[in-house]
Amino acid sequence: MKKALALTLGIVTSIGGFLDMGALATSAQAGASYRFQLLWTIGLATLLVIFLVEMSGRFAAATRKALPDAIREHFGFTFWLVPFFVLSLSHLLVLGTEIGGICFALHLVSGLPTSFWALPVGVLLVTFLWRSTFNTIEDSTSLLGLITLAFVVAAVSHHPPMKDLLAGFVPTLTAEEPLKYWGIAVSIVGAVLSPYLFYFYSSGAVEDDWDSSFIGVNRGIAALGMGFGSVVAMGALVVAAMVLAPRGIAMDDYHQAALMLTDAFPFWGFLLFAVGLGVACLAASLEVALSMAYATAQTFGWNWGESLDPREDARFGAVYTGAIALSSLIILVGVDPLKLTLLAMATEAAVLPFVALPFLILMNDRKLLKEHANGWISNTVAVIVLLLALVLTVVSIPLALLGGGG
Amino acid sequence: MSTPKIHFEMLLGRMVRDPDGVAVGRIFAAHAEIEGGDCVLREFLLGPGALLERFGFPLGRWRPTRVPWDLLDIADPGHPRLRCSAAELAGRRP
Amino acid sequence: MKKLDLTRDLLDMQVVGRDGTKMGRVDGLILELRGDLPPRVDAIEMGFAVLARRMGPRAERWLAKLRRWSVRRTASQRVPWSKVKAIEPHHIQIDLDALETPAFAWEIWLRDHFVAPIEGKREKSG
Amino acid sequence: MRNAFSSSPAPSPVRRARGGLIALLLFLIACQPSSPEEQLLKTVQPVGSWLASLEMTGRKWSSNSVPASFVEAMTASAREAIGKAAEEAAKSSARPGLRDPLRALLAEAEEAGRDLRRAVDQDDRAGVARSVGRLSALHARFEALTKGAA
Repeated sequence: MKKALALTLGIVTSIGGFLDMGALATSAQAGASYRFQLLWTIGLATLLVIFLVEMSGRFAAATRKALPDAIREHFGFTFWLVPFFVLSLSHLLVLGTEIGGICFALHLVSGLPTSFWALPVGVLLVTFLWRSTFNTIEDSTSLLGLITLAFVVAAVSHHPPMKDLLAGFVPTLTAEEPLKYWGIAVSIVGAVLSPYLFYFYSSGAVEDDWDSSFIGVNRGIAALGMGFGSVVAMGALVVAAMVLAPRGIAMDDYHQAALMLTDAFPFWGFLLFAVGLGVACLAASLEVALSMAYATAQTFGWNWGESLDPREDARFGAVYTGAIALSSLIILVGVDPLKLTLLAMATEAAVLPFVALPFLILMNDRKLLKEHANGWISNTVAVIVLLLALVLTVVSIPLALLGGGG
Repeated sequence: MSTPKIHFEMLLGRMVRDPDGVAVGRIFAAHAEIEGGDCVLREFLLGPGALLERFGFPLGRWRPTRVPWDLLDIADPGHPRLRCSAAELAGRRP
Repeated sequence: MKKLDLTRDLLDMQVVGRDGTKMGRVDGLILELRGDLPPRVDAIEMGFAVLARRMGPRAERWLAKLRRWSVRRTASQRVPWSKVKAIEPHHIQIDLDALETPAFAWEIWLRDHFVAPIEGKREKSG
Repeated sequence: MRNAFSSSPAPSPVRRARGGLIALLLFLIACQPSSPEEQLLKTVQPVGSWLASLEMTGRKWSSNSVPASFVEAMTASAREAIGKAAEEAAKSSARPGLRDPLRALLAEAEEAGRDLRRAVDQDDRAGVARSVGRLSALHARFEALTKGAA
């Protein structure tokens, strides 16, 4: 039973990590500008992310250690210092975009400016994190997250042409405006392969105290959880392709995305979009804030754990509180959410190698993982991710600035 | 208790040179043994091989250079010196 | 006779106090040079000062400046080897109470000045 | 992009590579729109999407799918974007045959957006229907104009 419930960790990781502001925005942008042509990027990203999540879960279950913990321990402080620093910076940017997403959702329903909501949202997030245990966060967000299935329902109700749909899973190398095309492709992969996903998932597995008996379940959870996120992201892409593209609406601004669901659900569509976006971003903000606290506490060996009372791990609590405060500030000063999203995703893609390489090495440490160390399949995927990550690092920032921006 | 004390972590990554200044390799690991409650240092591991071993990576042809504790002068952690020549050390190894 | 890899099994490992609280990490190791006898681990060191030293002299000076604002009595703490009870693959057990060590000064400070005021006397449920 | 060209004494190969790549991309971008005409078309390109968005927003408001506050927000960001394009167009040195009709169209577009906003504020459904029609006509004209020139 406990093992069945463990699925919520997969779902919440997926909702927060997969369906964050970035993934939804880029999927919608892809659909609006290139109809189904970019579906393959979501497919590819999903495949990779499933493998990576499975690995981080397997690692946590086999060693009872979360990733940042093991990396510091294994590679020593001086090795870990730079990646840790860079990752924390990108975490702050990402947290900013997620908080921005919540604020934008509230702006849609309330009509009040986005920046107005920055402070209330920040306070709400902190109180939620303080008051709740890890399990309550898991259960509530994974339950709320089901709302995002509205994108899938809408996509189906539009009866997208199957032929084009399937063709979309084959990479198109000759698209008009190739710079924009690849810019979006890179952003999608970058948005999905977020480093914090693996920190959060592995730390979560430790919080739910998994042991090696979870390794089998972990596979299913990784596949189902990430699959869930992937399907919703594809749903968003398809809806954008069916609703925005034919009208010649490209996504230059989040407001245009807000119209997506109004064809499928004339009355509820607008609200559903706002709530779906809000929930996804809420889950993501919690996830990023927590994984930042996890990474910091584990790096310095402090007490950590969302299930502990803040009194028992005050420093842990202080980290996520500070992170949320800083990131809310970014929104408060009124940075354009879409630009912030693209920048954040670029930095995420840029830091991916810092995570991928130590990860790959750790997963092959037989002294540590014994029979649970990586097999050749996982290693092949990990190597692919690493190579991809290196490419992303080189191209993500310029492409995001020049192409992805549209 | 006038015995000198040094910071082990400051040794890591330092280049070991022999009396003639010939570079032998960087220190990346050290093996110790627990005897009678004490943790006693036995040997230092130098070179890329040592790093690979520390990361638990399949070693392949990269083997660490092993230096027994008594052949390495670490009184100045910044500049660890070999007590014998690099050649002798190479000769010692099986 | 148990073999140890100082970098793998000791340095940077999680340190766990008597009551099971995570106290910090093995940021440094003090070796005692005993002339004709092999060097011996004299103590494990924890604290930002030790980390700063590992980062290099500049970082060390920088931290020394920051220390002015620290609530900790000492920026580093030495735990004599005799206090190390067990070296496990997962953590290192030491025979000290976390709350009595400087390692926890910040934790306690934050608890009193930051958590307590906001939390009030709330009793946690679940 | 300063970070890429950061003047550290000895840039690592990776840094240099990234710097070079950005330089290349910038170069590509810089000389993509060669003639002033193409430059103009590129700057006004988003306007089509904005006209379409305004039209859709209007229709959706009429069918009670979106609140008035949303129309307000949408028209605001649309006007901003169209206004920016108009400024660029004014500066453009493209041939008058293309530039002047475009500028006229942009001016009309801004006005149409304002009308939509006003009509919604006054809850004037007939007015909204009118500006929706006008917006779709504008969109068609815009497409014809830009496609014809390209």
